[in-house]
Amino acid sequence: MPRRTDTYYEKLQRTRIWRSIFRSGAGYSTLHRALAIQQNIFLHLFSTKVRRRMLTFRATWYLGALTLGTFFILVVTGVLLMLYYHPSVPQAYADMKDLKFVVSSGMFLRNLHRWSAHTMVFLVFAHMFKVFYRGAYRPPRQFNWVIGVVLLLTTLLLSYTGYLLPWDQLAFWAITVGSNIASAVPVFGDKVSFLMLGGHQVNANALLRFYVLHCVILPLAAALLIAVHMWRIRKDGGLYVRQSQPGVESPRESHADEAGVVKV
Amino acid sequence: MTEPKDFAAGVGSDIRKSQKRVLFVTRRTSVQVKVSDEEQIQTFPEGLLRIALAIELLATALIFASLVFNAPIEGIADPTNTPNPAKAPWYFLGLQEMLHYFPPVVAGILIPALLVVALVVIPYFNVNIEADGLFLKNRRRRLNIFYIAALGLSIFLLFLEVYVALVPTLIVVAFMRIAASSSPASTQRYRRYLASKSVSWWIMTWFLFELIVLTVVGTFFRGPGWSWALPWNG
Amino acid sequence: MSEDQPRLAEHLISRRKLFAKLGAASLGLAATGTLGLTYRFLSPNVLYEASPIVNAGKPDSYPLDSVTIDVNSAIYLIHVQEGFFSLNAICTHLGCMTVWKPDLDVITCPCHGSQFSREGQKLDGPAPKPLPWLKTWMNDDGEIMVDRSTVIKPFEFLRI
Amino acid sequence: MGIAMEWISASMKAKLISFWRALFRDPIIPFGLVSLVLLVTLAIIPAKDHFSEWRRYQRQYLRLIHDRGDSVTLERHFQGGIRQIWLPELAVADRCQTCHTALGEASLGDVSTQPFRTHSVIPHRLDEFGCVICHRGQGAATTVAEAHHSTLAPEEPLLPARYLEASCGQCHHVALPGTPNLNEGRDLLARRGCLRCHAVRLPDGSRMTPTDNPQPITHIAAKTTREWIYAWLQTPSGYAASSTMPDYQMSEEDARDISAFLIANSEPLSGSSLPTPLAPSKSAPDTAAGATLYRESSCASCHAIGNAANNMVGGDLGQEPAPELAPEPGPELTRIGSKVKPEWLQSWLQDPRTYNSHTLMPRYRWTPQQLRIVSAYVESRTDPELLAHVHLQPATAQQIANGKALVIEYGCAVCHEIRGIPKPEAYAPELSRVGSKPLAQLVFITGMERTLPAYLNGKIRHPQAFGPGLRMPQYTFTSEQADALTTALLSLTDRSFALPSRLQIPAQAVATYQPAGQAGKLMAELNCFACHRINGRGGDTAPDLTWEGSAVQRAWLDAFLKNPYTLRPAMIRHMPKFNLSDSERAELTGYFVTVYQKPDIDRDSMPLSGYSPALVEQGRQLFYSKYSCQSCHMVNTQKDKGSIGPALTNVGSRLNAAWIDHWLKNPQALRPGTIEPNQNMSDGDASALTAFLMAQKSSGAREAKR
Repeated sequence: MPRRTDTYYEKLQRTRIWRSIFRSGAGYSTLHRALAIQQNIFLHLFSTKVRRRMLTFRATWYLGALTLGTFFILVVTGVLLMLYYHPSVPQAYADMKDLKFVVSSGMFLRNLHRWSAHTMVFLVFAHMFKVFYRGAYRPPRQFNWVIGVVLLLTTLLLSYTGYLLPWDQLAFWAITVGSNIASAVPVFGDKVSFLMLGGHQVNANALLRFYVLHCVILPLAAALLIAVHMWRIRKDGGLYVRQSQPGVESPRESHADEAGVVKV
Repeated sequence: MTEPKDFAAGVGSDIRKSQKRVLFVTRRTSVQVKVSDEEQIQTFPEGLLRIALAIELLATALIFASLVFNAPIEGIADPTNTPNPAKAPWYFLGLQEMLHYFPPVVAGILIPALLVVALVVIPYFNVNIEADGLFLKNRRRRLNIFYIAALGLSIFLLFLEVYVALVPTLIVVAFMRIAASSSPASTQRYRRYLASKSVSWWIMTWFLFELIVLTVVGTFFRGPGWSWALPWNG
Repeated sequence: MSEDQPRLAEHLISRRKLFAKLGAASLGLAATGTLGLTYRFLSPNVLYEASPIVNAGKPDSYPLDSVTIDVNSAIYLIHVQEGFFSLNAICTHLGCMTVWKPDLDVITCPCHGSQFSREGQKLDGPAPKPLPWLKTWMNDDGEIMVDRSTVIKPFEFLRI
Repeated sequence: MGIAMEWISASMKAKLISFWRALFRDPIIPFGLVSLVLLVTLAIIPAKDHFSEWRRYQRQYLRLIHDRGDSVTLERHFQGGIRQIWLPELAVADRCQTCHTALGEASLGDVSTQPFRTHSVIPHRLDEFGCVICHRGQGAATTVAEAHHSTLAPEEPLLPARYLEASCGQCHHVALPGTPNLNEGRDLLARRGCLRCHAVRLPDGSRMTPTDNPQPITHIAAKTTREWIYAWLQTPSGYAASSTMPDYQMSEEDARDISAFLIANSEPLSGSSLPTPLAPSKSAPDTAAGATLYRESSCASCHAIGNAANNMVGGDLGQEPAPELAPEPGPELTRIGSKVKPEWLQSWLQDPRTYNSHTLMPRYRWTPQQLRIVSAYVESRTDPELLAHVHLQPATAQQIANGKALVIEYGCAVCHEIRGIPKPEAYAPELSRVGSKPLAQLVFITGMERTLPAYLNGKIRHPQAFGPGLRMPQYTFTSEQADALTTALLSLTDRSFALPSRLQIPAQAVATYQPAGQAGKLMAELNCFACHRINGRGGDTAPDLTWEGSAVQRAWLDAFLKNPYTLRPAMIRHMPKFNLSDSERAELTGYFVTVYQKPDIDRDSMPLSGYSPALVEQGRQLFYSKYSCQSCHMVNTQKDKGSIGPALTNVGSRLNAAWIDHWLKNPQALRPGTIEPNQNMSDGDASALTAFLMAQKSSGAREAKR
């Protein structure tokens, strides 16, 4: 029976349509809140409960969460920017000018994309070091650490490929320098840069390849890895926090899962 | 006498009525009971709210930055006209700085590759997992190894005149020496701190230190022809 | 002191609700604002399109009783006794480019066989409307100009 | 104290504590606040967009036109938002009109505040060419700073107004009446030797060709002394103020060695072609006779001489830019006596071409006596000071060798023909696209304005200032000339090459008309083309002779060649007296009257004389009353004052009747651009006037007829 303090929101939550969409029922019980997480494809990457100490700022500085935030911003702004961008020479540069001068808020979105990208790179590094110094890489979280490293590389690649797209002097020479580094690989270095640029120097081919990498391949890879990364946080026993009294959480803790203890 | 079952099954139940746990206990392992008296909170809304809060703060900051500072846009790409200096994105400037000293194969490939490998393997070495203080166990031997490594590295850098990388190295080495000479039972806090640090900690710290120094130098203190320059008169 | 607690708790609860609402509301507003922003962003301020004004050249290049199609700008320029006029050559049915059949003296649409008279009136086929007449005038240099973007009433001829 | 204790009661304390805890244990409250801040921030974004510069200008404009009489029309014309001229073919996307809203509004002519001024009337349409093609700047930009001052390639800052003609030169490679600066600049490029070191390619693939005519120094030893060369190299202006030779600011050693090499390297004139040396005259040179002969031969037309007051006299022929084959002024003769050797001068005056096969100096047919007089007269122009202090030791082999090296280093052979020194290729940078050189590639002097025009101007005026080791020598340009040159250089842009060829108006090719046969040889020797134009070739300082055959009578032409005189009383300069032999004159006149005829004029359709007095009288009436020709022409030297057109005192024995008849009906048809007004004369009037004019015969002509 409806309570006195019912709001429209709560009434709405009890409609059949709502129930058909959100598998967790309405309500404020611990159970409902647990379900809200557990029954949601996105949120179920999190565990339903967290230790309070994990959420203190001291523990993680929220670096992972912030990185995720920048990633969201980048996806949104990136998609919008794509609508005014032609990956061709020299149109790409003209498009930058249009974004700057004639597209409403075009410059703002470009700025936001740019600064968020730099921030993300920085945050990823910071996140890695923080995790290391917290010792959170230790088993059972080894593999998640490895995924983290891969994500770091992916982020760098994303930023690097995006760097060429404006097709200005900055971009062109940064990429030229970079691709020359790649071509220094002992045996198949030239092949690498040849494949990377789709040619022997940075030109229209390279632009198109970097565009595809930047807008399709790498973001998908990143999204996938991020999902795994966060899912593993949960599966590896939640965020790691240094133990106040040693021994409570030992490396052996996770064997419970391996032994087949099923959390429903 | 029936064969004992491989496992005993609990009773299933409807989750919506009551929360129960089904526990499968195999013969191979014993049941573990985890003692965790920690205070826990619900991820929803409590935890998510904090995350949302953090992200909002960041977003606000970024939006302000984007309103104030414009992203750089140079002249159109011109293969015939190389700007001086031609710099990579800032996060590669450490790399470029090293390229200034070492052949591309070393600076561009070897070092990054080694870095990545090192990072990946960190959690797979017990020494890193146990993470005991570097000089707590058989001190003498480790100290010798440390001396050799430190000396070798320093000489190598000195020989190639990579002072930018040498200075941080020496500083870190100095601290390690202090750590070696201090016991975890020391009265001074920083000595206790240093003494407790593991080898991986030291390496990572050295790497972090180098990374920061090289990147800062490459970003702010390098002018035309990759010569020294000051940011304010550039 | 102890009897304070419930009052205080209630007090805090109400505060929580308030701020929760506040936060949720402002977030919602921000979201809508962003939508507006996006809309403005998505609608271009400059277009890279050919202008709808077409310069059809000197009248004397169109002999009397001639129907001339300019495929690039998709217009007919027609010279009849009463004067000049121009039609939009895009079929009003499904937007195919029509063609002029001099032998039959009709404009036909290859897609679904609509037929129009040279005045654009529909003779046959699925086309719902006649071909629209386009604004046509003479510029200072004595050249015929056609504005593809403005439709005029039929049978307004440009007399010279 | 006590009150304070009172104030902070226990319950209050508890409240505060719990509130504190609530704030920091419970994220709800910061969440609410931060969300608010975020909301505000997001609200700022569109606001920022709304207060952009161009919107502000458009609001200003609307306010400006609001309280004007014609505000209604103006407001109807006004289109808000970003306006763009898009011309893919020209790679133009100009948004200038977004702020410059009134470019086309003639009725706003009184508004002088930018960006609302109207554009001055120009022969091109804005929507066909856009703005940046002429004014440069960044058309895509919608902010004042970016649009006008951006220097990032490929954008360029606005072109200063005084160089604006350069923009016309991007398409118009032929001289326009409206672009004096550009035309002069181009002419200077060609005539001051710039093009000898710097190659300039034009969009149509052709090259700009130098029109100067530097001296070959193959036989220099025959002409002058090592001392003179030494002095000249160090400061050319010391010898001749009007010298076009640039100043290399050469050290004494360099001058010494180069002069040594040039003398040693010079080959003697081949004996066969050498003119016969004259026996030295015993009598003292006759200065008066010299002056007369000098004037008769109108040497001053080409050669300047500094007079006592140190002003240049003469040499004005070729000062005014001629389209092509512009005759340079001949070398200044103020101190010629201190330069050339007398025997050389005589042989030169006899036949210049034996020394320099392609000189512009005509070959005068002087008698030995006249030669002596002229050469003596010229020789007397000396400056004892010039070489007084030059004392050179005999050249050593080492000096000569060094001199050769220096000659190659200085690139002397770029202009001068020197034995054994090949003409260096691409001695200086090509300038085909110098007009859009990115600033990044320029090396500025500290303290100079960092713009391309400033750079070019500086380079032209003080090349040496741009650092040692630069090979460009110091020229003597006035600041106007420097500006003109800068304009010409600024017209050589990348855009000029990128523009569609249909817009390119190529410079007319240099006419290579060459008259045939003996007459042709003669005309080459006399260098008629220096002043006269025939079939499009030649200078424009004297009448065009293309149809001379139809115009004049043979007898008169013969007489004129024998003894030229000025037809136009107003003109100082006149045709030189070449002292042609009878046979040569016959050759020339014959060639002229037969070859240079206008096909549609039949010379013999009208008689030269024998018109009825009545008709002549009628003509006189027309001449004096109806058309009042006397205002420009004189028939009767006593009565008439007209001195603009040629004198007609003996026109009857000069021109052909048919020609006069045609001329009267439509002068411009016979000589395009002549100032004679076209009166659309009726045939009657024309024939009457012709009759009258044909009656004007001179005694001199009659003699010639006999």
